Amino acid sequence: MRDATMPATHAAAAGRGVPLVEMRDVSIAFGGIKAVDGVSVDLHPGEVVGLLGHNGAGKSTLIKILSGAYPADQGEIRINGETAHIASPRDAKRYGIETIYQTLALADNVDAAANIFLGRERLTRWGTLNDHAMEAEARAVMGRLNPHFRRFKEPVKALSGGQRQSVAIARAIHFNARVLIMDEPTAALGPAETKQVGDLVLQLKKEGIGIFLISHDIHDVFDLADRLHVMKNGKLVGSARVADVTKDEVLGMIIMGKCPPAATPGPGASS
Amino acid sequence: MRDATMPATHAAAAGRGVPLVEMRDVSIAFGGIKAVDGVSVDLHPGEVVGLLGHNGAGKSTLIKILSGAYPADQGEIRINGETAHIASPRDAKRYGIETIYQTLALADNVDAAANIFLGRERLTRWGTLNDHAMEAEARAVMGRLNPHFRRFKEPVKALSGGQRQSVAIARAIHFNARVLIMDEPTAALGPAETKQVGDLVLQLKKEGIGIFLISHDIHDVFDLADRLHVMKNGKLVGSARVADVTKDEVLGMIIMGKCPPAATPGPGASS
Amino acid sequence: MRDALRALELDLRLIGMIGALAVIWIGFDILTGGAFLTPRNLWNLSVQASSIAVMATGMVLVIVTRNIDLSVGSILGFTGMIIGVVQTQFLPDLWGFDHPLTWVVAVLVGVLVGGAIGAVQGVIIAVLGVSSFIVSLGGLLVWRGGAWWVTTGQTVAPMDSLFKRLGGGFEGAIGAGPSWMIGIAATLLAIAVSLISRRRRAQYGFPVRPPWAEGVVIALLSVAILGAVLVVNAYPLPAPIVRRMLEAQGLASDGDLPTIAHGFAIPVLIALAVGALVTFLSSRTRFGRYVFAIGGNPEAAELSGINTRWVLVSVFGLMGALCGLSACIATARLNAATNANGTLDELYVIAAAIIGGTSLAGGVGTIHGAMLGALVMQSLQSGMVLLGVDTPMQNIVVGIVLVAAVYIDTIYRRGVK
Amino acid sequence: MRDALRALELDLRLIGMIGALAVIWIGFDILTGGAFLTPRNLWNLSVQASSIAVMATGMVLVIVTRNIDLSVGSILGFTGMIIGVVQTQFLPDLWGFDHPLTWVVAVLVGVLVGGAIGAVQGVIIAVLGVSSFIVSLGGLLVWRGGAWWVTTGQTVAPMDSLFKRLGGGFEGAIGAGPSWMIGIAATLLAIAVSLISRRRRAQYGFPVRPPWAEGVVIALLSVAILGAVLVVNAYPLPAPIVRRMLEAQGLASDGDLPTIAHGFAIPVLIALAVGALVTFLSSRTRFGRYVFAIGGNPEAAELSGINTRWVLVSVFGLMGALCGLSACIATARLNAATNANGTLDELYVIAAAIIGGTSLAGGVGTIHGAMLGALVMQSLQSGMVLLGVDTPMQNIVVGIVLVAAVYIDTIYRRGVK
Amino acid sequence: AGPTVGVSWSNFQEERWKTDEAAIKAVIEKAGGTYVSADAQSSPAKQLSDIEALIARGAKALIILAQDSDAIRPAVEKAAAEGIPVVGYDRLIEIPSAFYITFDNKEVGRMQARAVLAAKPKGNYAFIKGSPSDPNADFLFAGQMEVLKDAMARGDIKNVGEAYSDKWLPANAQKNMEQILTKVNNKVDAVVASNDGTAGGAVAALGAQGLAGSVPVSGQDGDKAALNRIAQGTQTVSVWKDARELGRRAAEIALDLASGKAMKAVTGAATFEGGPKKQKMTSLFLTPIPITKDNLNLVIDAGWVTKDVVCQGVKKGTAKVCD
Ligand SMILES: Nc1ncnc2c1ncn2[C@@H]1O[C@H](COP(=O)(O)OP(=O)(O)OP(=O)(O)O)[C@@H](O)[C@H]1O
Ligand SMILES: Nc1ncnc2c1ncn2[C@@H]1O[C@H](COP(=O)(O)OP(=O)(O)OP(=O)(O)O)[C@@H](O)[C@H]1O
Ligand SMILES: O[C@@H]1[C@@H](O)[C@H](O)OC[C@H]1O
Ligand SMILES: [Mg+2]
Ligand SMILES: [Mg+2]
Repeated sequence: MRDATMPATHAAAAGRGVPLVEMRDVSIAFGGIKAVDGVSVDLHPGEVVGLLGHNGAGKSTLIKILSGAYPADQGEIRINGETAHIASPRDAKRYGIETIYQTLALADNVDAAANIFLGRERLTRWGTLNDHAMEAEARAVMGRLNPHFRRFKEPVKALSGGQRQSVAIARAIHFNARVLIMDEPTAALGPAETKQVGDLVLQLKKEGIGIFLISHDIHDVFDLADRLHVMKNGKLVGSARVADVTKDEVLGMIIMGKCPPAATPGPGASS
Repeated sequence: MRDATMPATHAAAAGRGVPLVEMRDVSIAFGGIKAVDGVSVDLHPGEVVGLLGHNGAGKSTLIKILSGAYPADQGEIRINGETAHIASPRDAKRYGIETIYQTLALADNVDAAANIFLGRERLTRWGTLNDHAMEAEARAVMGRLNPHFRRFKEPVKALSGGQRQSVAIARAIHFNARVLIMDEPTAALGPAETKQVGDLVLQLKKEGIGIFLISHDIHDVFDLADRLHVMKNGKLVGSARVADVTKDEVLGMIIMGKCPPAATPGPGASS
Repeated sequence: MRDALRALELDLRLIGMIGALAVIWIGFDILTGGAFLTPRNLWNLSVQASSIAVMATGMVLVIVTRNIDLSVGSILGFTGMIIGVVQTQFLPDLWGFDHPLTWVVAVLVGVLVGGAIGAVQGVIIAVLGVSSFIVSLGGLLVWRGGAWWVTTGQTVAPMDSLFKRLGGGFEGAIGAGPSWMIGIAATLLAIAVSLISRRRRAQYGFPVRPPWAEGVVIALLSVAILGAVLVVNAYPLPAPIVRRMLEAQGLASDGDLPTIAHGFAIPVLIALAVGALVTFLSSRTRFGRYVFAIGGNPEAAELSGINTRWVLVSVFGLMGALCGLSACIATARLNAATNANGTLDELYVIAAAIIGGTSLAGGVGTIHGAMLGALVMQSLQSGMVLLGVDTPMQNIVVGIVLVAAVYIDTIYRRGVK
Repeated sequence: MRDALRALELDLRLIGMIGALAVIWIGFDILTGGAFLTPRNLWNLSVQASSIAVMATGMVLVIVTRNIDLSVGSILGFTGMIIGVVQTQFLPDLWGFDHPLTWVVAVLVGVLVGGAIGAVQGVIIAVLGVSSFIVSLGGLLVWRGGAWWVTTGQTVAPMDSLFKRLGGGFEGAIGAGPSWMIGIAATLLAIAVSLISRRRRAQYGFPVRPPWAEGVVIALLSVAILGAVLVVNAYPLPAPIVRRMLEAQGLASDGDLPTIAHGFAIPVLIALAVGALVTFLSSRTRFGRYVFAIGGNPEAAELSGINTRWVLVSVFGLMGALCGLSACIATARLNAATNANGTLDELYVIAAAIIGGTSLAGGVGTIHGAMLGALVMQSLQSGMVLLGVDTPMQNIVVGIVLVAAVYIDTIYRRGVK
Repeated sequence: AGPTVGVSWSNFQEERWKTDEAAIKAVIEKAGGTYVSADAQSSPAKQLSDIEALIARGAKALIILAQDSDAIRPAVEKAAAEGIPVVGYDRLIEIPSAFYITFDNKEVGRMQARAVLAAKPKGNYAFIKGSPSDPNADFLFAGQMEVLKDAMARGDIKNVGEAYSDKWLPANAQKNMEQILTKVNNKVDAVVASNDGTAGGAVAALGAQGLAGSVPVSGQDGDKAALNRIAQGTQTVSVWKDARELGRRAAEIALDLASGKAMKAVTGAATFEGGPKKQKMTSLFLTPIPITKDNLNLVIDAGWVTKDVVCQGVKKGTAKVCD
């Protein structure tokens, strides 16, 4: 799409060059209540950035603005340094942004393969759906995420919570994203399945993809992320490199909004 | 309800007397595939029993049989040693069984208080809904679980993932259950909120309530549970006292179906 | 401004609908050269809308539970025939014509028969699990046939003289004095309810409206109620009727005739009472709570231990009973029971509910919205006749204005978010 | 037994419906003393059902997307009038009567006008966001008025002589030979598709039916298709017509007349072709995939990057185009365009879709089910006439049997889970 | 045994058809034949299917009350192809192979207008027309206009409002009448309503303004409730088409034709060329009778209705028959 503006090598991209994604001073309100209030976050290629905060802090709402699900009331989104206009999920996909939603956003009445390829179906040379090819690919990608999974002919409504989550993950990773947004991707996954996703994140990172990871599991975030942003009541408490802070400091940011010295404070930091 | 059959003291109940709940050789199939296949589990008063297994192992299906959501194809359920007939969720509630479903099972179009009291509304002396009393109680119980929560007038559809989960938890714990089923109760909760739920489990346990806890977080299960059952592909791998096994042994049970010597093997144990 | 509006905590959806209705009314008034916004026309409108409005309240509950009822017009037709036969053939055989209890028995029979029919359909839907579309389509056919069968197609007329009052007309108007009494009582009740609820919220320590906002809301309510009284009292009885009344009392009926006001029409009062009752049911009782919960998530409702079948049967039973009541209004108004009565009403009733903001997807809807929706539909139809447009052209214009009105409302709500 | 059935991988829902239809047919045949299951009655039935069946295929897609279209009967009426005027007034002025292209132009105009109307309604629904119930209720009024307006209510008749064939009748029956050819071609196609799909599944290493099961399925299909050919070819043209045909060819028409078979009726072939096309669209194309995804979860579909508005506009446009096509069948069959054409069709079309297993909650439905549903409705209606039930009782019995038939199907599906 | 005769009704909702049906059935059954019937519920398409089914049922003659006089053509042609005679009942089917028996609808309209004109020769007239989808509604209106056009040209009569009554529904007629009264502020001196059902709606609307009884109203069909209104004085006229006579004659003709009798040979048959297509039709016309307060005894004497039904609630001195 906009490949011309892409940095030539991942190495350069992972450096402190132009960020892959930059959200500046973004706000949105629902019926008078500010769910996201002047938040700025950024993401570089080949980087995993954790997004943390208490329940209802505004994490999902923030990333839904990036993925085109909600229009921001104010603020700017820049992709590779240029102002991006993301008015719909279609626009976001055009920028190479893929999202695993917390609510999964699956079409309950169709099967796993149909969900994985929704909007990007494989076609035969006559322009009809190539269901066989899609089923084969779906079997391959699901096999990596959830080896026990067999129920390829069932509508996803009939699947278990973790199986559904695996389908949602498969859908986001199977296409070449440049930015991957993962909103609580492992909440319903078992230990083995969770490990698979962790490995996957590290591999995608290596391929130069930028990843926003929302997770309540601080251990996970510390294992996988390079940097983190913490939100509280819709505002940014602060940002830090994972290497510079301790888990307890991060818990303090989440729960009390207290920004440790090693972090850059945001407008939501308690003083 | 059946208080006469209840053991007089919690101390006695927590002992190896008549189990509070016993599911014997329960099976259910969906369109030819056995989701639960001859599983037997039990629970004593004042005991927390963990239920573990890979995604799609059949945990949610098993406990939905106990909560009256699905009728078992075969098998028996005993409550306090007597055969129980649980044909609907109403029946289960009559036996004092409360459930936090993995899917939350909230009525999306009404507010938190209406959901918490659904089916058990507080009435005024004229028999009308006492919305004020319900809102006040809802504020109290939600305050304990999720102190940031303010959105009492919104339909729960507008809430964040964690806020919704808190509502589902509040609904199950606010009434005097004798058996509490928690299916991934903290999957969407932040660290502080998760800790609240942990404290709550320990307190309910002290009150003599029996709790089935389904969780993918082995650490949580080891922190809270007395015993655990592990399922694989619909069958029981084995049961063990938490004190008798290590986390790695349990992981082996979940992933490979290998039953360690300290556990009682079930029909699903690999040989 | 925006904040001030927010402090009033008004139902924005309601304001949008009242706005759309105002646009339609003023538009017709201009186009008819002032014939629309007269007390007489508004009085007629309210009477004409009342039978649909009564059924629309029940339809809201049906649709909220994700169901539909296509049989309402036919149930109205069938119970109407029964009511007609009861009061013109059965009861007179028993105790003669114009007995003071005839109308009471007729109404009871109508409501009970309607309720029984609705409940039977409800059982087939909720217990046997057949789609409500199919069951009520079957009902549409069965009860329309049944309406014919009661008297093998013959129109039954005229109705009992007291029963006739349920349909409005000058006998069915309560006059100026009682209208004032009802208006003032309603105003006081509204004030009392507002203040009591405010006090209770304050007791529990919940946020309340600022006092000025509470005052504005109460003032608006009072103006609306008392304004309605002024309108219905500004519509005088026509001269021939006044003359007849004077003659009946042995008074001279020539010279200057006194002005006697219509006041509220009984069918309108019935509709308002039903509206209040169903609003109460839906918002203040367990039953209403369950209706909405079932609409929001039927599985969750079942898992919460709600007896969803029983609730559904009750909803359809209530719908049927309301059809029976509407049948009373419709037959009394026509002063005849005909087997075609209520034909196509199902469309108008469902349309009224949906114009009023009820969603076919279930879980959302208000009673007052549906009653306003009935008024919107009726305003379009009678305005068109006042305009003197050809029937086929009428349909075209009604169709377009209907979509436009709902569109305006949609935009408005999107605007206020 | 159960395992064997499972190996066949038959659509259980379909079997349930065929079973219900069989019960109705056999029931009527016994009650009418063998008048129902005659080639003649079955041929009539299939022709009578075809106009509703064509529209029902589109209605499935509309309902699957959680919408509804109440305007189909009126669109049929309106486009029917346009088609009538085009072929009786406009085109004859241009190139005289009975021009060989008249029917082609008339059909194209009907389909395009219908499609345009549907698309406009679709835009109002999908882009402006007005509820489809309201928009299509508006459409019901507007286009019914429009149908009147085209000729100020006058019926247009007769139709072009070639166009007339689209409605069936003896001119619209293709005869024995062509019927056999179509039957054999369809059988070969069905076998080829089964085998190719089997091979592809095997290539990908997916499970396939055991060979014996594949054989049984192919055999069932062939028997069904060729059986239909046998039935339509067993219905001979009536003697006076055969005589007229012979006379037209200058042959002697007295003495023993030859037996000439009807064969398939053109409207039935149109309906089957539409059924095949819409089935293809809904199951083998992106468009169809998106229709179902929108029905399953509209938000998820939007989040997946599907242009849901465009899909909805297309669905309503297709629905409108199918109404235009049905208008051709209906006007050709009546050999007249009347402004009342299609009245109440919306109910029958929606009922056909729902009997066929389409859920008003969206996301679920099959085209062949809806076509069978149309056949069920039509069987009930004409069976009732054959039975000689009292005229007013006919509605009552149709209503009851309708509910009973759907109930049987419900139980059956619950039984097989 | 006699033949099977199939009757296709356009819509069984108005009160009169039950009487027509009983008359037809009686004749057929007396001749040892079988009566089979269908109700098209106002749908021309269903009527075509109905007739196909009646033929399949073995009908040897058909009596058709056409919903649409043009759209019925294929059905009649189908019958002709099978050699089955058709009697066009009440409404014109302009195909020479069908026998046409009716009361002239234009004449009905003329009678309605004449009776109203006699009661109110000058003033404001309102017209409550029939269903816009029933061609008879326009025939009736045309007949009414024929009678009134001179008075209208002179300016004696003014048309202050006209409206179709969708589906002939009395409730729709009532609403339309109310709106017309509102529009002209009750200045309506006479109402020409097209049948008894709609007349009932109009009278109810007039009654609410105290005008019932002082404003003449017309109707047709001799519905029982309407005859009672005539006795009460709230309706002026109901044009009575003795449906028993029409039904009896139609059934007899159908039986005759089924037994091979030629159409011309039917007693009383005449040739009629007055249809819109000017086709030569073999036909039989019955005369409708306008029933007013003064000749109510006709319907009672004919056994159409009993005196107590006509006179229920009638005050002494209002109508001769009831005193
Ligand atoms: N569509 C909506 N309408 C109204 N309020 C909303 C809507 N979506 C979110 N909110 C509110 O906005 C706030 C932020 O919600 P959000 O889902 O972003 O939280 P979160 O940080 O993702 O929480 P969690 O950890 O529980 O997922 C919450 O208070 C929520 O109730
Ligand atoms: N309603 C249903 N219809 C058909 N299959 C079902 C249904 N519910 C569950 N299943 C299947 O049964 C199996 C067990 O599902 P279940 O939800 O019990 O798993 P689980 O152990 O709770 O998994 P998770 O950890 O992912 O929640 C899965 O393979 C699932 O696909
Ligand atoms: O008799 C009338 C009939 O002629 C007309 O077609 O339909 C209405 C009836 O009242
Ligand atoms: Mg979230
Ligand atoms: Mg689970």
